[in-house]
Amino acid sequence: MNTADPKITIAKRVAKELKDGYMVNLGIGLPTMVADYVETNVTFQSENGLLGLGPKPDDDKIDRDISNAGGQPVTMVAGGMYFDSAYSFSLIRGGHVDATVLGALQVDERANLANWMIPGKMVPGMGGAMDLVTGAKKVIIAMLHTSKGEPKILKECTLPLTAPGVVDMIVTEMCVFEFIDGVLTLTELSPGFSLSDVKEVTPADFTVRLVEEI
Amino acid sequence: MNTADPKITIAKRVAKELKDGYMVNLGIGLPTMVADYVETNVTFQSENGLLGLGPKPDDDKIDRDISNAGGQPVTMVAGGMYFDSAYSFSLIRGGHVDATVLGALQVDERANLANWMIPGKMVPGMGGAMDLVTGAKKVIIAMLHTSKGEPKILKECTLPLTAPGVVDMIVTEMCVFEFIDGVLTLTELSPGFSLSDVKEVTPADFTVRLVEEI
Amino acid sequence: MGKIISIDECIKLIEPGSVIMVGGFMGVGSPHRIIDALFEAGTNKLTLICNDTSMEDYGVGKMVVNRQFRRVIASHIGLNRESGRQLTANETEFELVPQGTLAERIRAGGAGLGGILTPTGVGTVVEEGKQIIEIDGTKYLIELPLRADIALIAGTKVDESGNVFHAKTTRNFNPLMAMAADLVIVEAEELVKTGEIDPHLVMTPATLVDYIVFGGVS
Amino acid sequence: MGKIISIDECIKLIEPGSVIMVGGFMGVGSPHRIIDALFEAGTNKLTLICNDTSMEDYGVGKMVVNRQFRRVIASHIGLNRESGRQLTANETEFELVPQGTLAERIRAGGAGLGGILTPTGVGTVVEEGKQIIEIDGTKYLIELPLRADIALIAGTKVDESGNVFHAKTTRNFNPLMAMAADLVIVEAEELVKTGEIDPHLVMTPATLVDYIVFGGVS
Repeated sequence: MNTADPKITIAKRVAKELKDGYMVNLGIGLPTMVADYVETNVTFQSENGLLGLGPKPDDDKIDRDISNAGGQPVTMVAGGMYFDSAYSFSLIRGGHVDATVLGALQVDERANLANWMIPGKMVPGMGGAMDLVTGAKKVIIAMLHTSKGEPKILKECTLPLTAPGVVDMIVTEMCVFEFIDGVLTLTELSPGFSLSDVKEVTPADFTVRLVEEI
Repeated sequence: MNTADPKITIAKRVAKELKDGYMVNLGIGLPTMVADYVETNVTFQSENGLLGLGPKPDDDKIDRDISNAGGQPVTMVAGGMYFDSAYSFSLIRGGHVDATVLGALQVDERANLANWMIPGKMVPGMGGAMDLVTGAKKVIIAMLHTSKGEPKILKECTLPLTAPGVVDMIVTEMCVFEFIDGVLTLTELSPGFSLSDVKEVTPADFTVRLVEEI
Repeated sequence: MGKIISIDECIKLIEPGSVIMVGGFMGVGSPHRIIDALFEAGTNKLTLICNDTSMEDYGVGKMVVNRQFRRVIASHIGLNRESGRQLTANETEFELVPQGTLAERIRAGGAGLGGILTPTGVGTVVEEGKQIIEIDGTKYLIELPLRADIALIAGTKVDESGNVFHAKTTRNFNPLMAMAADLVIVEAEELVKTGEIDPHLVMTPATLVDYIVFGGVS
Repeated sequence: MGKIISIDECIKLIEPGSVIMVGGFMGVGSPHRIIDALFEAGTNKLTLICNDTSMEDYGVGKMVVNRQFRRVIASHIGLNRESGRQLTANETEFELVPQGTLAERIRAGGAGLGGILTPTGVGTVVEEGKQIIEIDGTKYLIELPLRADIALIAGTKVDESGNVFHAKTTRNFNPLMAMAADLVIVEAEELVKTGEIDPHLVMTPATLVDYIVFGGVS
């Protein structure tokens, strides 16, 4: 059994997908943690209006005019850019974002994604998620493998979709899935997890093609 | 007979249509002369990318980075703005330009305008004209009444249209026409010209409702 | 010049039942002084077009709690629980729009476009009731323009003519909304003389601005 | 950094038969050093997407005279008589596009839109072969996106990462084209260190720029 914080395991693994020169958009929550582990030269885009998102400012250096998509104060690195919302989504929808990292409520074996609402219970709105998964070159789902014991990687999503057939990769604390030629494929197992561990909490059908041991 | 330069007569009359606070786009050629006679507080837009077009610079103050839609050096007045071509035509197509002044090859009694090509002879392209006449709140045609003796205000345009039914006003050296409730109406005669002078060189049917003597 | 009005005059311009666009993203770049006065005035039956409904105690979020909106068009309402409650209880009409589509629809409203074709939302509930066009094997939704009676926007620096500079991430929807409303009111954080803003930094031109309210953005 | 290439390397990237977008408006804001080198190289069978064909002795106008274009998509060719001659003689294919529509089509190509609905061109030859959509009694043309293999743009100030400031009216189509091509090459009038351009004045971000050619704009 892996004793590391599962979220850190996920964030570290996702970070390895972000190559030099990438423009990347990180969703709120767990995906935001990915920034802490990136060792390549990546430019972070924030859909509310900037490229070159930097770390959180010290409390005495907060500038209310610069925030991230959650409305929280942030900073900008050298060589950044500010823009309006139409330009921001031109970057996103136009395929200029190399990778987006988002959480999910459900993903299914046809690469469908549901991450924006639970009818009658939680309707936060899709924000920028629908555009991000439609436009980004690579859609990486970063999430805990299950939610309160309930599986999230399903044969078919039961919640309203964010978009059909858009997911490229799923990174959980247990393993990594990739959609290879449209087929959900287990490509990595995290230390301490076996194939049967994964199968037990993964109703979706998947192929196994382990590419490496971490 | 009016002995003034007919183009100046036209430019002076058009200038009176440009009210305080208007955003105005002037076409090249005769329409450009209108700027010299405007006495109100008007902001000139140039579709290549600026608001606040000023007069031509002195020869020793030319800045190659600031030009008008003809590529000629210009200046900017205080309180101007630069923008890209998409923004420029958002202003134009979006109805934010209060008046545009353009020349014409032909105008007809249904307010159709032809001013961008003579098939087989002259095909300069429409440039921004089609967007301007579609979007501007008021389309003013400033032109000599005839071309080498040939009438230009016709029953029906014979040249390819710039747009159908868009003209609001025609100012020539002889008179002013307005489209009132869609009907071509003679509203002013220039000094030295009579109704029969106008009728002689105007094949279009028109109503007469003279509002003032200049 | 003649465009500067008081906050009271501003509030009187906004009639009950109006469709208003409000700039800002989670309250950043919102005209807070106008919003707070509108909250006090209680003007209701409004339709709100805004990126989000902020939080319950901040910006337009307060107006949601105050039940001033009959209808809300936004991309995100999740950080304001009262929005979710009113939606679920069917007390307020919510139209949830993907953020990029919201930006394009407002832009189209200001740019005289009849709409735009976007792949966003295809295969989801967003496509319901919309015309779908297939081009070269890809499906697109026709999304229609949005316009408002009044746009309430925020400016970091505004000159006396009405030219506006929106600093950093306060820009967001503000310049788009300034194009898409019949009446445009900008709240100025700083007021400067005409010509003092670098023309490259003017993001909303004076010709689009009808009135200026001069007051600090909280 | 790694993006700066020589003019020769730049010219080698542009193969005969490519579709190129070239920034500029009557040559103002065009990458003249690249254009002049491309003129010398004689690279042909190109498709040009540009606002205009400039004049016979300036910018892309020289390349028209040099017969390097198989096809030209532009809004205005009237100040280059050779363009008109080639059009009338059917020697070069010309697609004339209203300027605002050209800007929107390039923008759509870069923004992932399937097209836009515009009233411009309805009732004229521009509507030929296009789908017409009626919304609330108004007719609109569906105009489709434009993309290119290579965008050749001009920057007044470019930082070493590739962020670009386009001064005054040199901006025109440059930022739009930087979004709408597979490969983007910017010609820098002035090269500065990363971070030296005010982030509000960056109009084309480094992430969109593949290569920088550093040479004075004539």
